[in-house]
Amino acid sequence: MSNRVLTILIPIISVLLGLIVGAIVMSVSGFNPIEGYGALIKGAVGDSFYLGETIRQITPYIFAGLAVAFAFRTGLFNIGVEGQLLVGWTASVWVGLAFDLPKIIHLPMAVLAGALAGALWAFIPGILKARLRVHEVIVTIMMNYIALHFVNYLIRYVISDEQNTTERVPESASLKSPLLETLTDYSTLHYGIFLALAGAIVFWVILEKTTSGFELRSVGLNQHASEYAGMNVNRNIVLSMVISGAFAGLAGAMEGLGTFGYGFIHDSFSGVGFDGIAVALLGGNIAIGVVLAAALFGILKQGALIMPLESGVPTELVEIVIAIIIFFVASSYIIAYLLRRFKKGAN
Amino acid sequence: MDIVSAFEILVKSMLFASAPLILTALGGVFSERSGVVNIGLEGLMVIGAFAAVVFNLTFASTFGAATPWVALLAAMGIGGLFSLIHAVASITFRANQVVSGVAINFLAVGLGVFLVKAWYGAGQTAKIPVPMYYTQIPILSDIPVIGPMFFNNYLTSYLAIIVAIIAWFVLFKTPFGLRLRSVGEHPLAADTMGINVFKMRYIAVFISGVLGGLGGGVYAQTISQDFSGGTITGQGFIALAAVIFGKWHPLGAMGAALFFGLAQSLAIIGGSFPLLSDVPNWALLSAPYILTILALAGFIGRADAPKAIGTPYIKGKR
Amino acid sequence: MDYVIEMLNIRKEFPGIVANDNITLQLKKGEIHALLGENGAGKSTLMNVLFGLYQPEQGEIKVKGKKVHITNPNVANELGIGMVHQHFMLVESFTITENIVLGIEPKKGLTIDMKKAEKEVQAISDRYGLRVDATAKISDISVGMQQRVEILKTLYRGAEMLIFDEPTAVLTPQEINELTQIFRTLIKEGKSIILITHKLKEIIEVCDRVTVIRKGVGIDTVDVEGTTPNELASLMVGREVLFNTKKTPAQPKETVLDIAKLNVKDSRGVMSVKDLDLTVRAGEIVGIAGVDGNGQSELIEAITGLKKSSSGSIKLNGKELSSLKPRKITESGVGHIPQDRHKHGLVLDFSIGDNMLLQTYYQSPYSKRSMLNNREINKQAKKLIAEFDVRTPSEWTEARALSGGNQQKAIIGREVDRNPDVLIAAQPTRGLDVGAIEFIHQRLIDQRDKGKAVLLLSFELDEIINVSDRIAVIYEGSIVAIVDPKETTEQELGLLMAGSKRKEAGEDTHV
Amino acid sequence: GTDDADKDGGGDDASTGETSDFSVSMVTDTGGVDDKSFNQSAWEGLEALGADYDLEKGVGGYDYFQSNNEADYVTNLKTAARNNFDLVFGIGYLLEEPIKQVAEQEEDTMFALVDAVAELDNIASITFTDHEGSFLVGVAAGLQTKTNKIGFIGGTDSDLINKFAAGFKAGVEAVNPDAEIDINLTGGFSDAARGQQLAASMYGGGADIIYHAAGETGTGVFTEAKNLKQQEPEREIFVIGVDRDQEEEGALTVEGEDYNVTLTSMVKRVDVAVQDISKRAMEGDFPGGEVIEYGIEEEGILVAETNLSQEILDEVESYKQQIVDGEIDVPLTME
Ligand SMILES: Nc1ncnc2c1ncn2[C@@H]1O[C@H](COP(=O)(O)OP(=O)(O)OP(=O)(O)O)[C@@H](O)[C@H]1O
Ligand SMILES: Nc1ncnc2c1ncn2[C@@H]1O[C@H](COP(=O)(O)OP(=O)(O)OP(=O)(O)O)[C@@H](O)[C@H]1O
Ligand SMILES: [Mg+2]
Ligand SMILES: [Mg+2]
Repeated sequence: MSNRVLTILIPIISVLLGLIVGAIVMSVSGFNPIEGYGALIKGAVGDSFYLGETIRQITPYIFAGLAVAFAFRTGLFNIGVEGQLLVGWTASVWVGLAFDLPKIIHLPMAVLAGALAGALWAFIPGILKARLRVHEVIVTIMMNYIALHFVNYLIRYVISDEQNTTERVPESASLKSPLLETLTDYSTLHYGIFLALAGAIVFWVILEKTTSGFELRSVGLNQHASEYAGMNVNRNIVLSMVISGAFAGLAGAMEGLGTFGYGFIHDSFSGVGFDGIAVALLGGNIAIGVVLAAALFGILKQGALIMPLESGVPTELVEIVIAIIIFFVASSYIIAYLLRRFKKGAN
Repeated sequence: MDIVSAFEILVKSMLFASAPLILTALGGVFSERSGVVNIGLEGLMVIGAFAAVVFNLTFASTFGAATPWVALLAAMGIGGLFSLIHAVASITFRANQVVSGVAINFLAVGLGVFLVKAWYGAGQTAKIPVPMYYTQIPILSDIPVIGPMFFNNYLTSYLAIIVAIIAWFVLFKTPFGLRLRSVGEHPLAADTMGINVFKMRYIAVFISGVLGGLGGGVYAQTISQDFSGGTITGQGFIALAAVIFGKWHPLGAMGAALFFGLAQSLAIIGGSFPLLSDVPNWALLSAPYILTILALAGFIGRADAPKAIGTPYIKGKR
Repeated sequence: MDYVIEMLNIRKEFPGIVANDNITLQLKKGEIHALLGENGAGKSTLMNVLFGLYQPEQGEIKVKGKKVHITNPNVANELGIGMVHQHFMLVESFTITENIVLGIEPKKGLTIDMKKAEKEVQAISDRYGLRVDATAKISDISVGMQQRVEILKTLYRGAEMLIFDEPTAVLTPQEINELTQIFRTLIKEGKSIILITHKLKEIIEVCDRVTVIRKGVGIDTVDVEGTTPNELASLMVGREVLFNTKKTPAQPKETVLDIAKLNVKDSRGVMSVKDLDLTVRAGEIVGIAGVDGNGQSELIEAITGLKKSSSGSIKLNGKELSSLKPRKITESGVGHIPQDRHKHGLVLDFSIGDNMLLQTYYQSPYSKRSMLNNREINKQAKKLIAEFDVRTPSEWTEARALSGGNQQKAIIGREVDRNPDVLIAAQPTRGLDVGAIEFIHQRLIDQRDKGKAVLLLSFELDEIINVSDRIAVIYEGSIVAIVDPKETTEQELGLLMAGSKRKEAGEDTHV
Repeated sequence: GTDDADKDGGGDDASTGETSDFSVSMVTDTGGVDDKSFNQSAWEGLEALGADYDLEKGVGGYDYFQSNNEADYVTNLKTAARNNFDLVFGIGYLLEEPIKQVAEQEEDTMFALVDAVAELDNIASITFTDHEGSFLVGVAAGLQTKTNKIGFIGGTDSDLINKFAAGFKAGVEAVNPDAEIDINLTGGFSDAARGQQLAASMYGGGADIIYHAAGETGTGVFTEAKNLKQQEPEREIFVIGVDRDQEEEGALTVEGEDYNVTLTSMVKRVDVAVQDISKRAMEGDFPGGEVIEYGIEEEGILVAETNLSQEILDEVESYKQQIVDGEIDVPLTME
C-alpha cells in the first residue's frame, strides 16, 4: 500500500495497540479497562470543562515539542527545554509585572520576552557547541538545573520581595480569556493555543519555505556538504539552538501569562520539557506531527487525572500506557512490515 | 572546620555520591559503544532502585546481613530484563533509539510507583530494614589522613571503581570488547566479518540495563534507603552527561561522575567557609553544573561519538 | 572442467527493482574472472549474494561442485570465499591488525593476543607482498594500504576464492600495478579471483574470462583472448562506445587562476602543500597528475576555501581568494566537483532537486526576500536533469537512491550550469562506467571550449592524458613538472610522479 | 449541592443531621498523597473521618486528587467541586492562587487551604504555628547539644521553610546563646544525595544535631546520621524530624543493640485540622473566610518525645507554656 496511507495508518494503529496493551495491564492488575478508558475519555474530552483543560495542557506541549523538533532537524539534541521553559516563564511574567502599557503592546512584549529568555538560555549550549564542539546534550542538561535555582532566586528576591509567588500579571499582559473560560465552564483555557498553532505554522514556514530553513536542514543532514556549499555551519548550529530555545521559552510564557498568570518557586521540573522530547519524536519532527502528538499527550495526561476517582485506576497506569504507545509509534517499522505482510496475505 | 577534615568530607561524599552515577554511566558506555543511544538510563536506575528496595523489604529476614548484596543482584537482573524492551524496540523494531529511551523512562516510573501502590498500598515504601553502611577497610583505613579520607565509605563506592576498570578491560582488551566496539563504529563491516550485529547490540543494551539497575540499587540502598517516585530524579541524566563527558570511555565516564560528585560536595563544603559565605545560595546550588560546563568548555573540548550511534542496523542497506 | 564456484540462474529483487535476473557465473580454479557491467547493472548485488550478505530469491550456488546455502558471511568464509568490498569495510578507529583479526581474534587467556596477531598479519603480508604497518590506525593510512588490509582480511581467513568489487576505482596507477602483481601472486598460490571493474584495459591485461551483465541480466561470458575494449564496452552498454574523446586543440587565453607560493597544512598539521605555483588559463584543461597523498586534496580545499592556506596567494582573474569564505569564492566564479561525492558533493537525504541548488538556493529567482521559490527551484532541477541525463524517477527523489554515476552527473550539471570561470574537477569519473565517463569527459571539454578554465585532478593517467591540454605533476606538495600530454608517456608521468627528475625519465623507461 | 440554601457554605446539609450525605475531598500538591508528610497526614485525617462517619471512598464520600504537576491544581480543585464534594481541601501553600481562582467560580463549594491564607468567604485558611513548634525543638536541640554546633537543612527557599528556620534558631538561642547554627537551604525536596552530603559536612564540622525540613532531601540526613552512629554507637548524633513523627526513619541496630538517631520530631497534625474543619462544616459552622491557626494549644503542633530526656521535656514544657501564655513571641522570619 502507498506510503502516504501508511504514514497516516501507522500512528493510529500504534496508538490502538498501545491502548490494547494498556487495557491488558489494567485487567491483569484487577481494574476494569472499559471503566478506566471511559474515565480517561471523560476526563479528557468528557465535557466543555475537561476539553478546555485538555486543550490548555496541549498548548505548552506543542511549543515544547516544536522546540525539541527544531533542534533535531539541525542535528542537535536539546534536552534543555525544561530549563528554557522556566526562564521563559519567569521573563514573561517579569515583563508583565514591570510595565504598565496598553495590551496591544504589553502582551506581545511579555510573550516576546519569554521567547527571548528561552533563546538566550539555549544560546549558551549553542555557542559552546559551535565554537568549542562541546556536546550540547551535557550543557543543556546542566543548564536545566541552573535555570531551576536561578529562576527561584529571581522570583523570590528580585521579582517579588521574598514571596513564594509573584503578583498576578495585569490584564494588559495576560493571555487569559474570559470568553474561552466561560465557553468551557471556567476551565483555564486561554488564548495560548492559538499562539501554539501559529507557532507550528511558523516552524513549518521557517524550515520548509525560507532559505535559512534550507540551510538549517542541510546542516542537519550533512555538515560537510553544507560547508562545501558555502553555508556557515557554526552560525546555523547557534541559530538552530536559539530558535529552539525561543519555542521553549514560549511554552513557558504560555504558563506564565496564561495557565497560571504568575510565577512561583519550583521545587522541581514541570516535566513538560522532557515530555517535549517524546512529543517531537512521535511527531516525526514535523509541525503537524508535533501538534498531533501534543494533542495525544494532552489528552492522556489530562484524562489521567480523574481516572482514580472515576475508576480507581491509579494515574501511574497512564504513564505506562503512554510509554507503551510511544514504543509502538517508535517501532512503526515493524507495524508497516506487518501491514505489508497482511496486505500480501490478503491478496 | 579545619582543612584536613574538610578534605576528608570532600573525598568521602564525592565517593558515595558518585558511585551510582559511575555504575549507570558505565551502562551507558556499553550501550552507546555498540551504537545504541540510551537516554533510558534514568528509567533503568528507577527500576533498579525499585527492585533493590522491594527485595530488601521482602527478603531481609531470609538473607540477613547479606540482603543488600543479594538485592543488588536482583536490581541487576530486573534492570537487564527491563533494558531488553529498549533493545527489542530499537534493535529489532528499528525504533528511534531516543524515543524508545524516553519511553523507558516513562515506563519505569509508571511501573515502579504503580506496583508499589499495588503491593504496599502507598506510593512510597517503608525504610529498608537492612541498608548499607560505611565500612572501614581494615589496615588501609588506619593510614593517617588518607585512611579516613579514602577507606571509610560504602563498599559499593569501591565496587563502582572496580567495575569501571573491569569495563575498560572488557571493552579494550577482550575479543568481546573489540567486537562490541566494531558494531558501534561500522556494523556492516562487522557483519562481513561474521559478527552478529544484532546479538552484540542486544548484549550491550542488556549490560547497560544490568549496570543501570545496579546504579539505581546502590543509590536506593546507600542513600535514599526507600523507594518512591521521587527517589530517582535526574541522576540518570547526569549519568548520561557523564558518558559523553567521559568520551564514551569507561574510565572517562568514571572520572566525569567523580568530578560531578566532587563539584557537588565542593559547593556544599565551600558554603561552610567564610570566603564563600556571601555567594548567593542559588549560585552555590548551581555550582556543580556550572563547573561541569566550564570543565567541558575549558579543557575537555570535543568528543566524538561512536560512528554508527543512533542508526539501526539494516541488513543489505548501504 | 572443474569450477570452484558456480552461481546458477541467480535472481535477486529489491523493493521495486530486479537487481539480478537469472544470472549465471562460473569461476574456474586458478582463473581471474572479470564481472563487467554499467553502474547499477547488478554486479555488487550478485557478489553480495555469493558472499552471503543477500539471499537470492531464485537460483543455486555450488562451491567445488557441492550445492551450498550461503546464509551469512561466516558461511562464505568457511567455504573459503573472501570479498573485498566496493566501499571499504574498515573500522576507522581500529588498527590494521584489529581490523584483520576482528571476529577470529587469537586469545591469550581472556585477552586478545595482539603480539601474536601482529606477527601473523606480518607473516601473511610478507608472503603475498602486501606491505602494511600492522599497528597503524586505519584513519592514518593511504587508500592503497586500506585496500591491502581488505585483502589481508580475506587471506587471514584462508580464503581461496577472492571477490574484488571495483578494487581499482580508488587506486593510483602505481597501486594498480602493485595490485595486479598481487593478483598474479595469489593465482600462483592457487587462489581464484572474481574481479569487478569498469576499466576495460585492466580486464584485457589481467583477466582470463569476463562475464558481462546489463541491467541485471546476464549477457555473455567470453574469453578475454581476442576481445578488444570496444567489443566489451558495446557488449556492456548495448551500443557503440568511442574512447579518447574527440577534442580540438585548445586555444588558451588569459590566465584565470593564478596560484603562487601556496602553503597549506593538512589535518594533522603537516605542511602538505609547499610553495606551490600553478596557473590555469581560460580555454584550457590543466590536469594534475600525482600519487595520492601528495597534497592534491589540500590544494583543492585551499582553492575552494574549505581549508585556510598558511601563506601564498590564490588569484582568480586577479582577485585574491585565499582569505575568502567558501560562499564568496563560489560566487566569484569557482566551480567544484568534489572528490568524495557522498561526503561533500551531495546531501544524500535531500531531494535531487534541492541538491541541484545547494549553492544557489539563496539567489534570485530561486528565492525572494529569503523565501524559497520552489517553482523556480524545480524548474531549474528539471532542466538540469534533462540536460545532463540524470537517470532519476523525479526531481523529488532522494539523492541517496541514485547510482553513483547518476549522482555524479547531477553534481556536474550543477557545477557546469553555474558556468564558473574555473571548474575544479576532482576524480570526476571515479567508480563510473565507460558510458558515464565518456559523457563527463565531453562536458569538461565543452566547458573548455566555452573559454572557461578547467583544473582536473585524477589518478587515472589515461584520463589525464586524454582530457588535459597541460599536465602539472605534483610531488610532495609542489608542482615538479609541467608536461604536454601529446609528447609524454604513462611511464614518464609515473616516474615524475614518483619524484624522479625529467631527464632521468627520458633515459630509463621501465619501472 | 447547588441550591441557594448552600450559599452560606453548605452548612444546611449538615444541620439536617444526615451527615452521611456529606462529601469531602482533598487535592494534594505535587508531593502526592503518600509523601510521608503533610499530604499523607491530611489523607490519614480524611480516612479517619470516613471511618467515623462511615463515608464511602469516592464521589459522595471522601477521596483525594493527585496533582502530578502544578498545572493540575486548578483542574483538580475544579473537578472536585464539579463532582459536588461539599468541602475541598487544598494541601500546601502552592495551592493558594489556584484555590482562590476556583473558589471565586465555585461559590457553592467550601474550600479549605492548608499552610497559606486566602481571603474568600468560602475558603477556610488553615495555618500551623510551625515556627513555634520549631522553636520548641530548637529548645530541645539547644539543651541537648554537646558541641554547641547545630544544623538546619531546609528545602526550597520559601516563606514556610524560613518559618521553620527562624523558629528553630530562636529556640536554640533562647536556651543556649553560644551555640552556633548552620542554616542551609538545598533548593529542593527531592535530592537525598545532596541531603546526605550536606549532613556529612555539618556533622563533620562538629554539629551533633540537625533539624531538617526538606522532605526526601531530609532522608539523606537520616542516612548520614545512621552511618555515623553505626560506626560509633556511643557517639551522640541526632536528627530532628519534621511534619510527622519520624522515629521510624532514625531506627537502626548495631550488633543486636537498637539505636535511634531521631532526637524528636516537630509533628504537624494536619490530620487533626482536616477532621476538625470537616466536622465543623458538617455541623454547619464552616469557618469560611477565617484563618484558623493550629498551634501548640490546639494540639495541632506537637513535640515527639522520642529520645528526649525528662529534664529537656520539662524545659520544653515550660517554654510551651510561655508561648501559650504569650510571654514569648516566636519570630516568623529570619530577620
Ligand atoms: N540495498 C539495496 N536496496 C535496494 N536496491 C538496491 C540495493 N542495492 C542495489 N540495489 C539496486 O540494484 C541495482 C544493482 O545494484 P548494484 O550495486 O549491484 O549495481 P552495481 O553493478 O554494483 O553498480 P556499480 O557499478 O555502480 O557498483 C541498482 O540499480 C539498485 O537499484
Ligand atoms: N540503500 C539503497 N537503496 C536503494 N538503492 C541503493 C541503495 N544503496 C545502493 N543502491 C543502488 O545500488 C546501485 C549501486 O550502488 P553503489 O553505491 O555501488 O553505486 P555506485 O555507482 O557504485 O557509486 P559508488 O561506487 O561511487 O559509491 C546504485 O544504483 C544505487 O542506486
Ligand atoms: Mg557496485
Ligand atoms: Mg561503483
